[in-house]
Amino acid sequence: MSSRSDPLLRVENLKTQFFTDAGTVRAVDGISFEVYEGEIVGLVGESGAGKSVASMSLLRLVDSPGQIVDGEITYKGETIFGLEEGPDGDLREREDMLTNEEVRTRIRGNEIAVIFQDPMESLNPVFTVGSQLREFIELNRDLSSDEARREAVDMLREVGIPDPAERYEEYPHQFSGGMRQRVLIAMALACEPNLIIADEPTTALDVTVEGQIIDLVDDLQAKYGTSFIWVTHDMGVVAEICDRVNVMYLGEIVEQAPVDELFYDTKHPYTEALLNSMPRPDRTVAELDPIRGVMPEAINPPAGCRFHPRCPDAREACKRIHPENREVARADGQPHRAACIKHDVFGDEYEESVPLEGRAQETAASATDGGESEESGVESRSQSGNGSGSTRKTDGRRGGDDRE
Amino acid sequence: MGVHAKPTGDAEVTTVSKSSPDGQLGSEMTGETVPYGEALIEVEGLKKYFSQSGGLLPGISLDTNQFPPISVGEERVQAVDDVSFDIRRGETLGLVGESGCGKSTLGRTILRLLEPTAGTISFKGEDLATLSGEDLRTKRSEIQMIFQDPQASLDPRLTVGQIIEEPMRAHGMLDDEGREARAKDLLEKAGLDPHHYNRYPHAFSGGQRQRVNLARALSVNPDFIVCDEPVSALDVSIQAQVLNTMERLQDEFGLTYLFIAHDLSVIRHISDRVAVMYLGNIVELAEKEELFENPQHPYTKALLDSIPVPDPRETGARGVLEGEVPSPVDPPSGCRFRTRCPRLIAPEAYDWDGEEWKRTRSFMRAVKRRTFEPMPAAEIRAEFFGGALPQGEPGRIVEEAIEFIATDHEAGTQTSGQAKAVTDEAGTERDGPTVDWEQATDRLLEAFAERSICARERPAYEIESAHGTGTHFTACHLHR
Amino acid sequence: MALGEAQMDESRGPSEDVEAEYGWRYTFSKVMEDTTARWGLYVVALVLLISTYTFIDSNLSQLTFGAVSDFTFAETLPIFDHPERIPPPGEGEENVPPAFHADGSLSNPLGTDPSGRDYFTRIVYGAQVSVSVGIVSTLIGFVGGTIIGAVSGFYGGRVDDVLMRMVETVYAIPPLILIIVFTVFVSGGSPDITYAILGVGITFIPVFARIIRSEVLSVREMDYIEAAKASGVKNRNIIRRHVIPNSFAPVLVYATLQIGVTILIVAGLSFLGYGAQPPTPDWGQMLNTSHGYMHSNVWLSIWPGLAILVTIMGFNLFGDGLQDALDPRIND
Amino acid sequence: MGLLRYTAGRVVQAIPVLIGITVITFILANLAPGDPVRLMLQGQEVNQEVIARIERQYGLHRPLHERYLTYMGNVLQGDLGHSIHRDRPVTALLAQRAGPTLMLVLSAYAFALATAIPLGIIAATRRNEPTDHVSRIVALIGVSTPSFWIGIVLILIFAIQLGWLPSSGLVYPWRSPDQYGYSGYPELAYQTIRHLLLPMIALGTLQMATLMRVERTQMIESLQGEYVKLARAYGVPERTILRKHAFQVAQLPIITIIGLNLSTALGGAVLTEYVFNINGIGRLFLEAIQSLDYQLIMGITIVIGTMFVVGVIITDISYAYIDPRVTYGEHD
Repeated sequence: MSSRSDPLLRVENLKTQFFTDAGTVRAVDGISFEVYEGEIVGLVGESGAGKSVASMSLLRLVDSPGQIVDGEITYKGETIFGLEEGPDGDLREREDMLTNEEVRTRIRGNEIAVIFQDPMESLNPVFTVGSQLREFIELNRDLSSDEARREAVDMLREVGIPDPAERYEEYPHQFSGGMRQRVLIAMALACEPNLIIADEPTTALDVTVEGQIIDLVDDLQAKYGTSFIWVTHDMGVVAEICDRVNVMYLGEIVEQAPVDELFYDTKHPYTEALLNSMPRPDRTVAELDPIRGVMPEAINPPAGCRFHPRCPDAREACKRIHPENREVARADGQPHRAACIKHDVFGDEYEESVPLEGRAQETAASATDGGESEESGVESRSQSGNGSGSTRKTDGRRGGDDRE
Repeated sequence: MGVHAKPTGDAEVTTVSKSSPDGQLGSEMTGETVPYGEALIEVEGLKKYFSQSGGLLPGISLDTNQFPPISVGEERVQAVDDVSFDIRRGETLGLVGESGCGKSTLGRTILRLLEPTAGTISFKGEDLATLSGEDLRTKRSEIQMIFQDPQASLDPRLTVGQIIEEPMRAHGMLDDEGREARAKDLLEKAGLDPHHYNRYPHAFSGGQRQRVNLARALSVNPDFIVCDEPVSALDVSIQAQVLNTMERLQDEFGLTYLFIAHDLSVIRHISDRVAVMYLGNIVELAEKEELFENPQHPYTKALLDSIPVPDPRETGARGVLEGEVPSPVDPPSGCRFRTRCPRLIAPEAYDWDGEEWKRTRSFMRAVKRRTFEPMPAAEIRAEFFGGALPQGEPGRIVEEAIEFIATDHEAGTQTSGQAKAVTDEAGTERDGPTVDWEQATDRLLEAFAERSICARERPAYEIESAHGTGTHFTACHLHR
Repeated sequence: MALGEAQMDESRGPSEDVEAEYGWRYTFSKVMEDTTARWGLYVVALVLLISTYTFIDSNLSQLTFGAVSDFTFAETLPIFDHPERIPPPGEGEENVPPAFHADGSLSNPLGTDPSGRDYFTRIVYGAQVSVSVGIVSTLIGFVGGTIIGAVSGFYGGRVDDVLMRMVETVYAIPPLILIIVFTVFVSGGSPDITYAILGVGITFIPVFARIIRSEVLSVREMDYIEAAKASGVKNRNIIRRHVIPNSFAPVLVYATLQIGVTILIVAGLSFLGYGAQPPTPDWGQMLNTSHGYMHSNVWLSIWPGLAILVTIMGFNLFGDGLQDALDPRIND
Repeated sequence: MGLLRYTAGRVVQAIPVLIGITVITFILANLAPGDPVRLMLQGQEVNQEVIARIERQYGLHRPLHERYLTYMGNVLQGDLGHSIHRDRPVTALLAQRAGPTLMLVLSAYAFALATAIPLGIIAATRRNEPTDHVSRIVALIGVSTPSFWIGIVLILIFAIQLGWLPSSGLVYPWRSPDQYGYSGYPELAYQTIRHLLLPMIALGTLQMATLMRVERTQMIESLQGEYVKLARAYGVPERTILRKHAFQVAQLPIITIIGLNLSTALGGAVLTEYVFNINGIGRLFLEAIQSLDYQLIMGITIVIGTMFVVGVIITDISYAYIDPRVTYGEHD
């Protein structure tokens, strides 16, 4: 389906940071990925992984005190973000980078549209659903008010809202959760973009409604050929809808693969652990195998591989080496990348180093019960820092939880 | 400094928890009277209705369209309506359903945090529904609850130690020192560092807070714990940690869980038996394997089909369910799922032939939900019935309904006056003859849906299990 | 100088002393972190100090010397004069202008009033009336409001309906008007500061009741209350251990801000002649007197107003700072 | 018709409050210790006969509840009693004085809204910039300053020192220019504005300050809403987001505040009318209090309370008109 010519969107080494009083939060820390025409690319990770910030960075919509500090975002040959080295050695914005006004008029809405997680909060409560839809259509498609209205009604019908002419006049709170999400989908599609960023669009919905929405997106995607970036924490949704998947952990992409390879030929221990820790709807899993500890805060990520404090396969070298995402396999001509030094392409440091102290026993313990391993995760981190930092760590982690 | 869990079944651990000096506590004594596997809780005909109006003058509603504009009479939300089941000692009963189905209300009503409208809740042979005041309060040492939001369920101004000791204090259990020792012991058992006894809840992560909740619930040595979505606020990897701890504690303390969740995967993992709720009713209840592998109720099937499976090679049906959940204020008669049921039973009043009922049913639903645009009668016939209407009486009714919504019917047949008065917007817009969805819907529902057995009788059947030995309850007339 | 929002996002900041997050020391240190709140606290502290001092001073002299004093200890300080004593003719000129005026002198830094009393002393002594009125009547409102509000909020139902209808009714009459009517009628036509305090206090009971009720209502909905109920904790203990501590903080903030409002209203009352009566040195009452001298001596009308402004601003700044410190969410 | 039903509901809900106002007023007026008639005729030498006659005239010998019912019966027929001192019906006196007060309060609101909303929005969009700080300080001073003192200062500056504007009285635009000896309507209009300016600012400053604070907070909150994020993501210009998307939602609490602040505005009108010598209801109230004209006092209290209730109902209805969530039930 995707001719591997030029990608629609190319993201390279994107870094977005939040400058808070407590320090710099490296929410997105050097991620690279592409989106080709007509494909659905997943961006998956737990809360605090930085996936939402990453997706908003693509539209240059990062709220203060956040800022894109490095990297390049190219969309259809246009530079949404790009830096170059100035004469004084400092990084400065490239000349061909779109201005704020250009991003607003040329990119947002008409080229890249978004669907947010919470359909109630996303719709303005004091305007009718129709008028909001019409406004965006008018703005992004150069249609007259009447034409936009007709288009809006048609689009509401297209996303399966019964009686669209009548419901056009209604307010968001008169719609059910599922119907609101349909309205947001209608908004995105009505602007005829080439790429839609869907940020956890089904998380707030019930499972049967989620099913309806996924079906709807599947059908519409086939019909309109729109590309999607699908941000989610749910591996089930990923398996259902994505063509290729990026797994994020603590601001980085740790694995990047076509969906089938990700599930059946998992290359990164985090992905592996995540899959093993999930209860399954399709078969009875007697024992869950939880990941030890919790995700650290992005304000002070662990040195070396960021997953090493929780990784069952971690070795001494993992504390030192910070692996970038490298191609470790190919499937159907598509690369399968992973950021883990246990793969051969990273050399033999891993083979030569010893497993982390006590990792073997603790892994065994965490197989039966994740409790104290969660605790020991905290403790080990504070020990690796300084002795008194324990309370600060816990507090910071709370911040990490809240980020998304 | 990691705390090392003692393996399950460790003799020492068991003695610590069982022999702790809690002589005042009757729970263990009475608990022993119900052997494992026997019903600890029997819920019979439980109802919980909420009256919807509030404010200044409850029960009085204002309607300016009538005279006098004030009327008395309240709308009642039938959150839980006539539910019966039992929970056996030592098991985990999973209660699953979508938001608004009444599962949380059911859990809270069993705990008597809500006043039941009708029915009995027999706990070890004693009816909780009739208890009140001090009797009820003392009973609470035997039944506890774990909440969905680990943050909101812990008072931010108390230390975890105080939080865990509060129930013991309320039931006059142990002295100060004993309580502290037990709280620390419980912290450890729940997978936390006992040194965190003096910390405040906000210093913990979500998973750890849920462990504090567990420790609090266990502090009075209850027999039964209602767990209301205990892991749904947690990240996947933390979920597994907490679930494992809950299972370990269940074995260790001989607990009985009512585990409420919307996540079928979690339910499948933790439950022994599973009850599925829809709109205030339990529609199916069976042992876990039986329910997941051999679901009998159309709603359960739809639910199972809808879950996204974390397996890209699995390409099952999904989103099979149409329409939306009806209002619990005025739920459908008979089977509450019938308005969306893909297998609504044909009304016996008519003779049906082959595909006729299926087509009529989908036409009826399409009209009710207005999922298509008004079009000429011939097109409607072609689209929904392949050109051939059902034989006999049903055919005539369908024809009448088509008359109401077809764009080319002769204006003013039987409906002229009324139809014009309530003209639909869609109709006026296209300058054609008026389109009357409401009349069409009424005609079809009245003739077909309301006459189905599904609308007339409340289903309740027990069938043979294909997996395991237990009984399989299903509320569907297909099994009549 | 950011007014109360020095911290961008509290929830993310590191807190060294986790154990004491909800302690008073912690709150205090949070208030002190904020420049404006700190200044508010300074002003409040200064005004409190002055009023305590003058209170002791005037009462002590009464005790020591029997009759209504014609001597106060403050007079021994070179800048103070007796606040109420009218100097006999000849001693000092009438209506001396402030010190920075050509005709002014440092012995009367703010000049004298038409009766020849030192204005600075009167302004300083005026703090006592304003602050005691502010605090005492707020306390009356606070106590009365807490009882009604807590009962109403926790028990709900009919009790709540009736109480809230009463509260709304009192709410409907502008406080100033209600207080004047109250003061005049209850005092039998001879209003006095005591009646004013009582009137203000009682009038604000409903205001507090509303705030406390809504706080209690929101706390009552919290899961931890349900958790306590499910654990079998007695209602009494739930109120004592959970409801009151958790609804207290916002009410405390509100009370601090309310002191400012109260001072404002009592000033208006005295200005109209229904609060403090002459010769008591009270800012509002002084403005009343000076109203007749607006053309001849502008400064008489300026000083008391500035004193009111600074005092109320102090309470407002402090209250805002307290609010930010106690509840980071409101820290927009 | 959701809105109609909602309106009817609000009116019905207001009935007990209106009844409550009369009860409170009635009780207060009869709280006076001692003989009400002596109180009424305070300071005047009258013989027993006169007192007995007055007592009969007002039915003072009957029990309280009976008197209340009679009074209420009269109130319902639009009769608020008779002022002894002025020997005129209370309603007539009120009708005569209502114009200036309404003019004052409404213009103060107009001034407050016209300044507070733009300033609040600017402060919200330039958060933590100098503009924001300045406007927040202005707001802080505004809520901390007694309105009557602002009036005094304004008079001192603009009337006494600069001599630009008159210091007392109002010119009523509904009278003919000849009554004032003006050349014609343009001059009448000009003079109306000149006279209104200072009292309007004096009364409106507090409203402006409170509204500005609320506007700023609401705009900040609204600008952080998901719907603003969505609008940005669809390329809506920042100007439109501000003026339409964020503003419309931020207005909702403002409307409520306007209604509730009517209480302070009406109370403030008493002081403002006193300072500026305006013959409105506020002055009438003070005069009535002075002479303990208790029929008149009750009448005024009831009318002002009713004004407040009506004002709140009007703002509630406008709220419902703007926010569809009020009239249509939530779907959740």
